[in-house]
Amino acid sequence: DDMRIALVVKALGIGFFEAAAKGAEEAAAELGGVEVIYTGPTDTTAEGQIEVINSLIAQQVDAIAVSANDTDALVPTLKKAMQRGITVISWDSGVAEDGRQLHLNPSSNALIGNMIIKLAADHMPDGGDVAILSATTTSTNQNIWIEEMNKVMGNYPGINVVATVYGDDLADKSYREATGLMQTHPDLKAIIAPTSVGIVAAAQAVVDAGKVGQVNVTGLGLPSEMAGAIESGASKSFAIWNPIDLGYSATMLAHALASGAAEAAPGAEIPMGRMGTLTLDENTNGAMADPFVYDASNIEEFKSIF
Amino acid sequence: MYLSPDVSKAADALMTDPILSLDGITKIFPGVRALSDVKLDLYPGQVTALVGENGAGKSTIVKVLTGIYQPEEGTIRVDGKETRFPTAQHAADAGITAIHQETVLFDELSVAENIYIGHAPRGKYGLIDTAKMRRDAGELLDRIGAEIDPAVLLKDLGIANKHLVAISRALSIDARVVIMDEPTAALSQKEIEELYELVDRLKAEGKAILFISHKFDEIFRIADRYTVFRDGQYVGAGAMADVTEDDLVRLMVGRSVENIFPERASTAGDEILKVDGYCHPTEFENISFTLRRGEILGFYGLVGAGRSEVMQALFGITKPSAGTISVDGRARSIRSTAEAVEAGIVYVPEDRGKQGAVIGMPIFKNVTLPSLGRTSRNGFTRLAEEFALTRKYTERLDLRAASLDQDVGNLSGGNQQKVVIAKWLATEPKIIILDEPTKGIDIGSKAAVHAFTAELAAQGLAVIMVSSEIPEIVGMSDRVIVMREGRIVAELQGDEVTPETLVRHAAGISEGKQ
Amino acid sequence: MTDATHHHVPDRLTTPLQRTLKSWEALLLAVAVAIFLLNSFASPYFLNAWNLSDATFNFTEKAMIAFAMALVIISGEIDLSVASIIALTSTAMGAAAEFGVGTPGIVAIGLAVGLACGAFNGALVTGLGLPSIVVTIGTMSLFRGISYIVLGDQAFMNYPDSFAWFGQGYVFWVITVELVFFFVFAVIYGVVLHKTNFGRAVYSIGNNPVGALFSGIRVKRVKFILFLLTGVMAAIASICLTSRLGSTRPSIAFGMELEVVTMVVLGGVNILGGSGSIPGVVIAAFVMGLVTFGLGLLNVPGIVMSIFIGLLLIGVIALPRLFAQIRQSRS
Amino acid sequence: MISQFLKSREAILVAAIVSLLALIATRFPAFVEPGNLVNVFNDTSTLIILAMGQMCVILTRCIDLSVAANVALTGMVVATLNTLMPGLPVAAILLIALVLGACLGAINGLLVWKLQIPAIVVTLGTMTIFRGIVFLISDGKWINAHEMSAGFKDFPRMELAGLPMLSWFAIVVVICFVVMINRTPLGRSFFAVGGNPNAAVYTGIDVGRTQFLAFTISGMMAGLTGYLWVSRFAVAYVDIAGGFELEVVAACVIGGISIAGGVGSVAGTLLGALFLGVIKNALPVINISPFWQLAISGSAIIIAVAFNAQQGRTKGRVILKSAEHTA
Ligand SMILES: Nc1ncnc2c1ncn2[C@@H]1O[C@H](COP(=O)(O)OP(=O)(O)OP(=O)(O)O)[C@@H](O)[C@H]1O
Ligand SMILES: Nc1ncnc2c1ncn2[C@@H]1O[C@H](COP(=O)(O)OP(=O)(O)OP(=O)(O)O)[C@@H](O)[C@H]1O
Ligand SMILES: [Mg+2]
Ligand SMILES: [Mg+2]
Repeated sequence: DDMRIALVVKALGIGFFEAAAKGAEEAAAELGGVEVIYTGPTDTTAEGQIEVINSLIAQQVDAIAVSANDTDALVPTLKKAMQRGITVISWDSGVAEDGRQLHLNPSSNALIGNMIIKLAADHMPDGGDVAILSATTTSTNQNIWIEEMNKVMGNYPGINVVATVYGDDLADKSYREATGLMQTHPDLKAIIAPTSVGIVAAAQAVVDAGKVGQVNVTGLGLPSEMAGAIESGASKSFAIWNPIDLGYSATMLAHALASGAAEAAPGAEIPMGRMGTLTLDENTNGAMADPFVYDASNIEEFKSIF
Repeated sequence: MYLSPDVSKAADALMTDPILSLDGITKIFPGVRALSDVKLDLYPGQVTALVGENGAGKSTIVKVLTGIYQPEEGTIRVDGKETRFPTAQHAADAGITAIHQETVLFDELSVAENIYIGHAPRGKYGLIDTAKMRRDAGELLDRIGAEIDPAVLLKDLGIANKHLVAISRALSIDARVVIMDEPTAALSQKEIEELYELVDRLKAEGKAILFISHKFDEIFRIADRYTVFRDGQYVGAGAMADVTEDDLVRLMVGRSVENIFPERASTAGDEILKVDGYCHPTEFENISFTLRRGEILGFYGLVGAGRSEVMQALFGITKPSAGTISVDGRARSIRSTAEAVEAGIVYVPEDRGKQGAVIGMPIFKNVTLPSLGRTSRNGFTRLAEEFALTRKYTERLDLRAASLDQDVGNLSGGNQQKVVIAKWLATEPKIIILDEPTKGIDIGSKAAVHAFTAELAAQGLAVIMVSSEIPEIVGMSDRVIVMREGRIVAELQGDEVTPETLVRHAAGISEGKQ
Repeated sequence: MTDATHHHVPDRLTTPLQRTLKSWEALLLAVAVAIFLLNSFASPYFLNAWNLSDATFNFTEKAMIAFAMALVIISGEIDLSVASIIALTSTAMGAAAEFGVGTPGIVAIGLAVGLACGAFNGALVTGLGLPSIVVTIGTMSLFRGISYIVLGDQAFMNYPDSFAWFGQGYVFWVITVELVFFFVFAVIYGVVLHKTNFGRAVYSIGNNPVGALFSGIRVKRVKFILFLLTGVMAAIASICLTSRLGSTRPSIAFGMELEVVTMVVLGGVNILGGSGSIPGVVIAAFVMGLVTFGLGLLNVPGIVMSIFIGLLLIGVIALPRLFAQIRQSRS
Repeated sequence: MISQFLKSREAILVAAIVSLLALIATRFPAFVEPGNLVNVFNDTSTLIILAMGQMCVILTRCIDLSVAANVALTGMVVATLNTLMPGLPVAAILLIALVLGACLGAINGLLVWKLQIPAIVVTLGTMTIFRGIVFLISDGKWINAHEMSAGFKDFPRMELAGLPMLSWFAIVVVICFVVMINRTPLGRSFFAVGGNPNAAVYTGIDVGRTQFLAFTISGMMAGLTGYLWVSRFAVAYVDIAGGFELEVVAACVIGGISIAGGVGSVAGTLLGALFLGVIKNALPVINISPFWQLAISGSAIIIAVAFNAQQGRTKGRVILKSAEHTA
């Protein structure tokens, strides 16, 4: 029988996760004898993910790799999965330690926190006001990155974070929030949106407000979705790690654990095929690679890939 | 019956051809054969009275005629040509218009719109020409002598004026056949007289008129011909001049109805209810009266005098702003209907469909609703007890129904009224308030209600009977209170209770002017 | 009238069996059985006690609210704020847990907050006479809004271990605590609605509120109690759900109100009030649970499942009417 | 006439909106600058258009919970069409959106008309079905700005006399509805059907058919909004306008449309939508924590409705002559 690995995402239909699924298929093909079940709720809720996970438990899949909508709420269900002998890892957006065997960070959180503020600062030689447009209030990874960013703010004198708003990963809400930011803070120089939905909406809002060149939108986004914003100048640059690689690595890790080839313990080194190895820290977290920066110079090349 | 020479005029009428002629009409509702194989002819320039008991199918044939119901069988001929009326619009186009038994008006639309909805005059681009509509409506209202501004919203009118709007609406269609289903039920005497004049005018214009009423004086006053239905069947027709009231009643009921008002000796006992100084900010003020066991206390007044409002306050529906009430010598505060029932006061409302019966629930559940405490144990219902209690009281009232599990909504008005009365008798009340108990009820059931009311009083129940019908008030009451504009204006007893005094007090005409 | 010949009026024209066979519940039960069979064929994992046990979580919490909601809807009202009551009670319980309150205290606080929310709705509807659909659209935002004010982007998760019993515990073998709750409440609500005076009052109010008032029913009091009951049932569902998730975020149970209403309507309750039954709602809960679980086993996305639920909702009501119309037009 | 207006629900709403604006201005003066008010109106345009359609439905004693799903479905279809045929002119897109939206509305209407299923049940069902179909045709994938043609995206933003096209759409729709509601037999029959359905039958109005038309109109407005929404936010996906149906209903109710049918006005609906629009746009700019927004808009709905009900309360009949002056 094929080994069945379920890739559970925050919500179906988001470009970032679609790309990750491609990576997972790539890994499955490379490994052989692996079936990838790409699934998730249709809106970004913990309850929806729990229902999905329950049906995966019922199907007795071999491994679940989840990007969580809620750090804590999934824990009891995932614990049950592990009790029934299913390998559970989280990737992208993590689950609390009890609820998984390891967590694969797309990159080190500290690095991302620093990256997003640096991208803004690079285009603000004289300093000024920036605001943050996040996803939902419960998004684990966004919250961590913003926290990490705040830690390093001292390195960027003259730059003030004047507000944090939440667009709930809904295009229209993010748009309205971004518009609101520009009104409340007429001197705003940049909007940092560490979410692929928010960054696109914010760029559109800047274009519609006629503030291209005045307000720079940056953060984390997908080249395919951000190509227009780079072109219009609403965004000078943004970053993202490669979601294909992320899906690929998550699948490799899940396979390694489920097949018994590796064990998730602090300090363990687990191979991830073409992505090298993952080294786990004391909380069984590991980071994949550094985010990559996209701007006018390279967007054309990547926009058709993911 | 033979035709005497002096009614040859009536015989002549038979010679003209009917404008509208129905034949073999059958209409079936689930479980009810509302009409079976009935016929009806309407002649130009004549008023045909359609009479029959409640549920005889009068309103049903009106609805067949106006395209609201489709008959299962039968033919409709207009000027001898067979037609069908799939919708109300088709009937209107054929020149048939009706004042229906229910008010068929719209509170949120203006008077003019109410008159013209469905056939409003159009102006530029096919849009409604509001100005013209108001002018035309004004003219129509003038024609029937109604002083109503066509631009106001209907909800701002009183009930009588609403009825006048309904009449204007019927006239707004250039019709050859005008149907009136109990048009005088809500009108005052003066308005009724104006309606008679209108009917005469329409007759003179050569229109055929179908007039439905339970009031015999009215029928004999204006009708030229009659048709009688009984239990959904045609039982006879002819010229009014050839029949007496007794003949008609016999046709309607299948037997003669002897004495409408039962002979009764006054059985009044101890005082059971005392109302002192009841007031309400807008509806009534300073209402004080007493009621004794075994007494029938009549409440008379013109429609809109506020009698129902006082009764509803006694029953806990509205809260009085001042005043006290005591039952059996004990002061009570009645803040809800449940407390009224506990105190032994029950109310049979005027509006049967809305307030009286819970349409959608079966008969037995309606009857036991206020008596659940009696038929249940520890709050749990017991069906056997419910059926037994229901049977006890509905049999006393001779209810006609397919089963006790039948939805009250499928009963005729008279039978619904019986369910409501049974419901209250089952609570074994001390005081029963009957608000227009025979309104819209046929002559046979009416006599039954009167007999029953008398029986209740004889058994020691105190009865308050609100009625706008003078014969009923005079014939039934031991004592009469007259109300006008929210106040008690007279209390009459014995020989003082005459139609003249009642009208004088109710209308506020002073002795001298009379 | 004592002399008139009495027409005999029978109690009933149909037997209980006839009524049962013709009922909505019978139709729905047939649907449920069909879905069960289809599922057994479609997936090898379906007929497994543990899996079926897990599947009950798909509906137990919603169904508990649906019982109370059924009464509210039968009385002619509706409560769209139930999911938000879950959020607010969960937040209150989470806060209590942060302060180290034990499980009994947490449960008591949850119930009290649910009761308060229900009382607030009930007071607006019966006291001010506002339409419940509008009031509860408002409180839907308000209750969840308060939860957001308290929690913001934080979560409460310091629940005592014993609190996990409600949503994660098993009473016996695969029988979960929630499933037992579900059946207990099904029986309680079934008896209350169908066998008590209170239930009769609820029906009468739904059929004709004015007529009920004029029959001596305390209409406002009954409606107020019904809103209290939905508040309490939402609190109980909140206890179960919070316990199952082990944490509280303000977005908890988002959008659940419409699923609850769907369950009630699918159960044959007339959305306009006046008719419906608890057995119907129980079967509807199983139907919805079986559909989502069965499709879940086939990894069908949730939104596609909702197409099935939507079709089921309309289809189950539409098809009998369609057939009746066709039959009528033939004869 | 004037005193009548001053006592009307519309006047009170105007007063509420003005005082709301004044209050906001004390904290954030720039909000009431004309340019920003134009933005607020523009942002509220979609709500206004949907509320107009919903108003017709509610007037006939129904409710349409499927409008937001209709927006998503129509939006996804036109966005997909645009990606497949970038050359398709906006006029054609608009026509398709209107027709498709109307067809979806007509499905609701037919179920209500021909099978007499309560509207809330029908639209609860179609709301999930429509969204599901969006998922099926898009395979769950988003259509992003860069996949849409410039013409498609730019149209609602085009300015005419200082106002974006989106706002003009709202204005034209409102004018059409004023005429339709007040001066056409159909418009008046909405009131008749909702106010007294039994009586409507007697006057030759087909209740079911009128409700069907109301749903079709509501659907058509949702279709129009579908295009406007997708092009304005330059994105189409399954969840767009999620939960918006309740906001649309709230706008109607705040505007004095009685949920029991038969009562209401276009002006009231417009003001109800603007009231919500002002709140929604103001909260983010006056530095109210985002976590307070939900509770505030919920309270606003409750207060507005309580106020409305107090206003429209039937005072009981006035029988006493002495009471007539005070009443
Ligand atoms: N929509 C309906 N569904 C079922 N039965 C009906 C319906 N309408 C009328 N009926 C029944 O048809 C019969 C005739 O009713 P109809 O209203 O025509 O009586 P009516 O002669 O007008 O009586 P009334 O004098 O009380 O107005 C009654 O038995 C009534 O219960
Ligand atoms: N303006 C109105 N619009 C609609 N219905 C009305 C209006 N006024 C009265 N009615 C209804 O007409 C019926 C009879 O008239 P009404 O109740 O006014 O008399 P009343 O005030 O009770 O006085 P009384 O009982 O002395 O006739 C009642 O059913 C009442 O509800
Ligand atoms: Mg009649
Ligand atoms: Mg009266």
